[in-house]
Amino acid sequence: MVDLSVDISGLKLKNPIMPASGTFSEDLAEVFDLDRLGAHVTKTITRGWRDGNPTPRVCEVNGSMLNSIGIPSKGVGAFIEKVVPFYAHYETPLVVSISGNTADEFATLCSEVSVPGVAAIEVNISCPNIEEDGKAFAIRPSSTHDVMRKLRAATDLPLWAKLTPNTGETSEVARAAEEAGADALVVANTILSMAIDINTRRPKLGNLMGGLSGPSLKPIALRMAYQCARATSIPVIGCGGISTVEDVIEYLIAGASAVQVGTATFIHPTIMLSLIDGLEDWLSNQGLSSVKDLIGTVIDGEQDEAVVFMEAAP
Amino acid sequence: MVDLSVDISGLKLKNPIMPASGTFSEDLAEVFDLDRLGAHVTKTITRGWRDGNPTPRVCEVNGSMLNSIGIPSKGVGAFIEKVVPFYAHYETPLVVSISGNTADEFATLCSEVSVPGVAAIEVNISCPNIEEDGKAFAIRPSSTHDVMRKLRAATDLPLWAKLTPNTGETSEVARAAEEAGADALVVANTILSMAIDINTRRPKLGNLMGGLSGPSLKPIALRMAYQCARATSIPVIGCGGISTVEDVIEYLIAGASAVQVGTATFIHPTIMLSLIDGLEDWLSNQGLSSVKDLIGTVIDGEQDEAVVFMEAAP
Amino acid sequence: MDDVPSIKAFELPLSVKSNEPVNGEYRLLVLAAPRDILKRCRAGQFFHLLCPQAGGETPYLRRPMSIYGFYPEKGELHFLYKVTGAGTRALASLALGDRLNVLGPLGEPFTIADDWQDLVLVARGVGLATLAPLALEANRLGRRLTAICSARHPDYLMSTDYFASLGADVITLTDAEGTSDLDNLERVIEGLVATGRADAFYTCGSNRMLRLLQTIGERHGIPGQIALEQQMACGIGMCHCCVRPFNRGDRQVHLRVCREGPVFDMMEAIAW
Amino acid sequence: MDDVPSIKAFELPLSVKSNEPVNGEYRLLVLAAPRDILKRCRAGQFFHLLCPQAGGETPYLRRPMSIYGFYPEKGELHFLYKVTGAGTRALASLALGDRLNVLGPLGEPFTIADDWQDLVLVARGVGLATLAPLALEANRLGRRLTAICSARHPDYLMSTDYFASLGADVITLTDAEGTSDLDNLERVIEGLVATGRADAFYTCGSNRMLRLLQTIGERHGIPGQIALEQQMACGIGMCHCCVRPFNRGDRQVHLRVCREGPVFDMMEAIAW
Ligand SMILES: Cc1cc2nc3c(=O)[nH]c(=O)nc-3n(C[C@H](O)[C@H](O)[C@H](O)COP(=O)(O)OP(=O)(O)OC[C@H]3O[C@@H](n4cnc5c(N)ncnc54)[C@H](O)[C@@H]3O)c2cc1C
Ligand SMILES: Cc1cc2nc3c(=O)[nH]c(=O)nc-3n(C[C@H](O)[C@H](O)[C@H](O)COP(=O)(O)OP(=O)(O)OC[C@H]3O[C@@H](n4cnc5c(N)ncnc54)[C@H](O)[C@@H]3O)c2cc1C
Ligand SMILES: Cc1cc2nc3c(=O)[nH]c(=O)nc-3n(C[C@H](O)[C@H](O)[C@H](O)COP(=O)(O)O)c2cc1C
Ligand SMILES: Cc1cc2nc3c(=O)[nH]c(=O)nc-3n(C[C@H](O)[C@H](O)[C@H](O)COP(=O)(O)O)c2cc1C
Ligand code: FES
Ligand code: FES
Repeated sequence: MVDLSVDISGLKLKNPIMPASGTFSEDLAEVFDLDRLGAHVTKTITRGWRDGNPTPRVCEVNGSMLNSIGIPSKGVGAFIEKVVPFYAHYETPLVVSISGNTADEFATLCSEVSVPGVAAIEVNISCPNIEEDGKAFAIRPSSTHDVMRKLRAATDLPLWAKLTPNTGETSEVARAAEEAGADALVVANTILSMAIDINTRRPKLGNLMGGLSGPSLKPIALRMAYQCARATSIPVIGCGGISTVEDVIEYLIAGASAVQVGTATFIHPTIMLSLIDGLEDWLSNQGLSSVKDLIGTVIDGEQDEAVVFMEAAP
Repeated sequence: MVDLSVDISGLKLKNPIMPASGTFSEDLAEVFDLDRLGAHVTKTITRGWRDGNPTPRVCEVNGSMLNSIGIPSKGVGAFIEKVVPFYAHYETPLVVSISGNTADEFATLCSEVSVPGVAAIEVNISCPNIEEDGKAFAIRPSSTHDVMRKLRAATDLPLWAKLTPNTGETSEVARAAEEAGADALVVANTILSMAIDINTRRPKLGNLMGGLSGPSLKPIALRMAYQCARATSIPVIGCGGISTVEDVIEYLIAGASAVQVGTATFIHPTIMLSLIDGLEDWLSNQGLSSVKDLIGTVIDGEQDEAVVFMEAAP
Repeated sequence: MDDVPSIKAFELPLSVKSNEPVNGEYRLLVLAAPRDILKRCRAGQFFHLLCPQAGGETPYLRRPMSIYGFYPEKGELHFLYKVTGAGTRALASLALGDRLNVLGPLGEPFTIADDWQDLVLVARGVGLATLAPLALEANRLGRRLTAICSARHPDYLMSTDYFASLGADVITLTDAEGTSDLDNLERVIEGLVATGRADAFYTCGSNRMLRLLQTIGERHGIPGQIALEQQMACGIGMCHCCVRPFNRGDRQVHLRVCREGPVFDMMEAIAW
Repeated sequence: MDDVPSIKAFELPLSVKSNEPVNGEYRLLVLAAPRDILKRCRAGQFFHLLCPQAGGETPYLRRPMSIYGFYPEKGELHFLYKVTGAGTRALASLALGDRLNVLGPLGEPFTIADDWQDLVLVARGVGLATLAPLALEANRLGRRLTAICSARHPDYLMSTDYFASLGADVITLTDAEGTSDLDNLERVIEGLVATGRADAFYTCGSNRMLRLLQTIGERHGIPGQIALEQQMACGIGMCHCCVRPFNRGDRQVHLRVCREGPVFDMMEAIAW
């Protein structure tokens, strides 16, 4: 018997596999028993109603995808009324992903969703916001610190900060989030990308640009997960391009305490179950009795800080 | 007859296809006639001797690759003595890529390589440097501006600034380079990434992390090329993941005036020739008489600046 | 644990029984499928197909494909498709015995209200794939069906025999014969309305047909349903990439084609 | 335009003549190749192979593979390989008539100095693939060759008949028989030295063998060459990923295995 459970700053998960925000919903309950997952993570919501971006909202790029869904949201009221009760049927803890255009609106929403039935709040500080000339909070350590302080003050629930790969300051942003009170880091969101249809000469996405997810993102997000695990002492939840059990293991070895699976669920809706089973088998074949014995075991020698925390390719 | 020639701020190239720095050398002359290329771009050199990074220096990731070659260099003396004369046998203009640990050393090298036989200087401001706590100059607009000013003062040759994707400020960095006197932008270098061998638990690269290149990089670099073309009025040279003629066309439509081909040459050493021929055929099938009629023809509607220059995925 | 949804969609590797061209443009893919899955299928629903690597191409996302036929007795699931890009090219490469990973059945099916006795189906091109199983259902329920099939050329008309064999009146209109223009279509449909043969319309795909049917529907108070297409990633409602706008009262709402659709109220649909 | 290098390496799609297992671990791949390319090949050189997509895997970089045999008369190019990962698994999937894109010939070959009359070749496992064509060359030049072939088990000894047919003295050492340990290898080689049968050594691959040969070489002033491996991207000298350190006088230099190698001076090589 392998122990798959992990502890994310006090929140115990029965296994380290959970969905990534925006790639999961109640609808998946029609495909498998959602109680097998380590956690449930909702699509990001905003306080008010939002429509999302123009279509087309997705396109394929070389074995991966771009999306510019935006954040269509029915608002916090509908969410608390309909979505939270749905997940009450499950034992798996519910993590609510939220976002806001300004730090204050964000914090208000944070306290509004701090209701029974919600186990943790994932704060999506990686989409463009209006206070910072369209930059995501998580692009800069200073804006990360500011918004996280307000969010921290707004709730007693565990706060997970979701970081962006669109930055040259990964470690500094991670430390800023930790200092301002984040309980865990989710690493990472999608990276801004583009594709053009050469026949029509139009962007393939209605919104011009969108986020790259899937296998192409993996080496980038894995590097960030490693750097964040080395830069802070809070748990890191790896996310980006995971589609095989080997990918899960790679993130755990790099220092992630758990992982989120996004795009791969679109390709194989039951993949999270295969990953849970595959991880258990692999650990047991390796003679490991707990997944915790794998986390952070990368052999990175005596690398100096300058290498670990570098931000451009050497 | 299709006119493939392009003009990069006064430097006329017979076609818009050239190699990317570090993925080309004199050795390729044993595979095809180098005079067919639009330009020759050397591996980055430094002033003094450098060994490069520990092996393994490359690994495969999902249909793309990571490298941490570092910048092994024989120094500027050997370069001027041996390499520059080699390229004198060709009509194709020679572009020399240089880098330095400090802005001053960089500028000194820049004036040292401003010799007859060199048509332009590509300044690789996208690798980690010591004055900026291991950040590349091109991560921040301010450090970009500082180093570019010194480089500008050091030479009368055309200066191409090579940008990094490891930033959350692409447009600002591009504008800083333009303001400080760059004649063109090369967009972009590799993005910092990592891969771990799950059996040995060691990083797959001797240097822990390295740069992602090849098809996975394309949507990211294409987005940056588009943003840079919109943000500045100097020519943009697209680079990242190009391996088909459709990729070349996509970059040109996005606003690039020429492109560099890197990793694809490792897979098909003669690919640049196929791209030149393929581009000519495609233009002629489209009834276009000049490649210039294709450049920047993306139909991006009336997008506002906030969308064009956004820096995180929506 | 009550109130938890039951399992309705299945990810299955099915084996190919045949995959033959139907005419120059379309192919019929027949898969062997478990009976209990086939029994769950309804006209208008779709499967989300994981196209294989083929010819150096690797389609990444799944491709949505309407159920063209489902036969629990024979254990067969049919798709009629047109080769348009990497995914459908890969489908065309499937040979007898190959496996294809499918996800489904998905989406909301067509419905036939109790008082809709005379159904009119208007389809063009690959839209027939989506509307064909409706004929079977109409036949099962003992409703009368007129199938108006439009195509570029008589050679490209498909399924007309199939419709006829299910007792439908078949009307064919083609560009080649100059009978497929909108004016003529309108005349044909008005003729059906006039003779009491149009309690409801079923259509899919074409913008111009939608507008025409909405006009005629409004004119005579005849309801209808339309099956719509949109690019899909997940196919099951999670990603919100497949939305389209609809008129609901005086508001516009965005609905997911994979979830609230692909079949929608014809009057609410917005031409594009 | 003089002084411009001539074209020496070619990117070619070659067709597969056969691809059969040689024993449990190795396979022999025979490609049909143009005569003028085969005439350029030399023992010790390699080709860089673009492995196909196979079984859902897509190897990306090319894989370097020593020339095991080149036969201009028959128009054949041979590779002997061991299946170890995605690339070689893909090679193993090649069937008669399939095309394989190869790049070559590449690298510096073995050399046989005029005064090296008695050559000693020491190889283990897949190293035989690299050293085998040297036997042909030695035969052509009328030199005497002793081939010391080491393997885990007599069943895994390859090419011994081939060496013998070229007039080589073949000495086999196996783990199973307990004859392949370093001490015994040293005794065997010292025996050859003592009888004047060792003017030069040729080896590849194994660290322990390299050390032993360097010791013996130094002891008796016998030169040698070694073929080395390193991960490669470009294979032609552009990327500098394939470097290894070598002793040159009192300096350490980094040389590219694909370009200055894969054959290096045995005494300069540094065990790893
Ligand atoms: C509910 C539904 C049912 C469908 N039923 C059928 C059918 O029975 N027969 C048939 O031939 N076609 C049908 N289509 C269209 C079919 O999905 C597309 O032709 C197919 O996805 C094209 O893929 P491709 O890779 O060949 O083309 P590409 O153009 O290369 O596809 C690129 C991307 O765009 C998407 N895409 C392209 N065209 C469409 C489209 N019309 N609708 C949705 N996504 C598209 C693809 O899925 C893919 O993600 C249906 C579409 C939907 C939404
Ligand atoms: C000059 C040269 C000649 C060679 N000749 C032969 C030969 O004749 N027969 C034979 O069986 N093998 C030979 N090898 C080794 C062969 O290249 C590797 O076994 C092969 O690349 C493994 O690829 P893979 O995808 O099967 O393995 P994987 O381990 O999945 O490969 C992953 C990556 O590592 C590289 N790699 C793995 N092992 C080696 C290695 N030993 N040397 C260089 N790169 C490696 C691969 O090329 C690939 O880029 C030679 C290597 C070199 C450098
Ligand atoms: C269609 C889609 C919608 C997404 N929506 C959100 C979102 O609302 N909030 C968020 O934080 N991340 C969102 N993401 C990002 C994912 O949560 C995840 O960070 C990213 O996709 C990388 O993981 P993957 O490669 O496993 O998909 C979305 C991703 C996709 C593909
Ligand atoms: C092996 C290798 C070495 C490289 N060396 C350099 C270099 O010395 N200087 C530089 O500016 N870019 C260097 N690059 C980056 C390339 O020039 C190019 O920006 C990048 O690879 C993206 O293009 P691609 O996807 O076409 O390879 C190197 C890339 C590779 C793969
Ligand atoms: S395709 Fe994902 S919601 Fe419809
Ligand atoms: S493999 Fe590129 S230099 Fe040797």
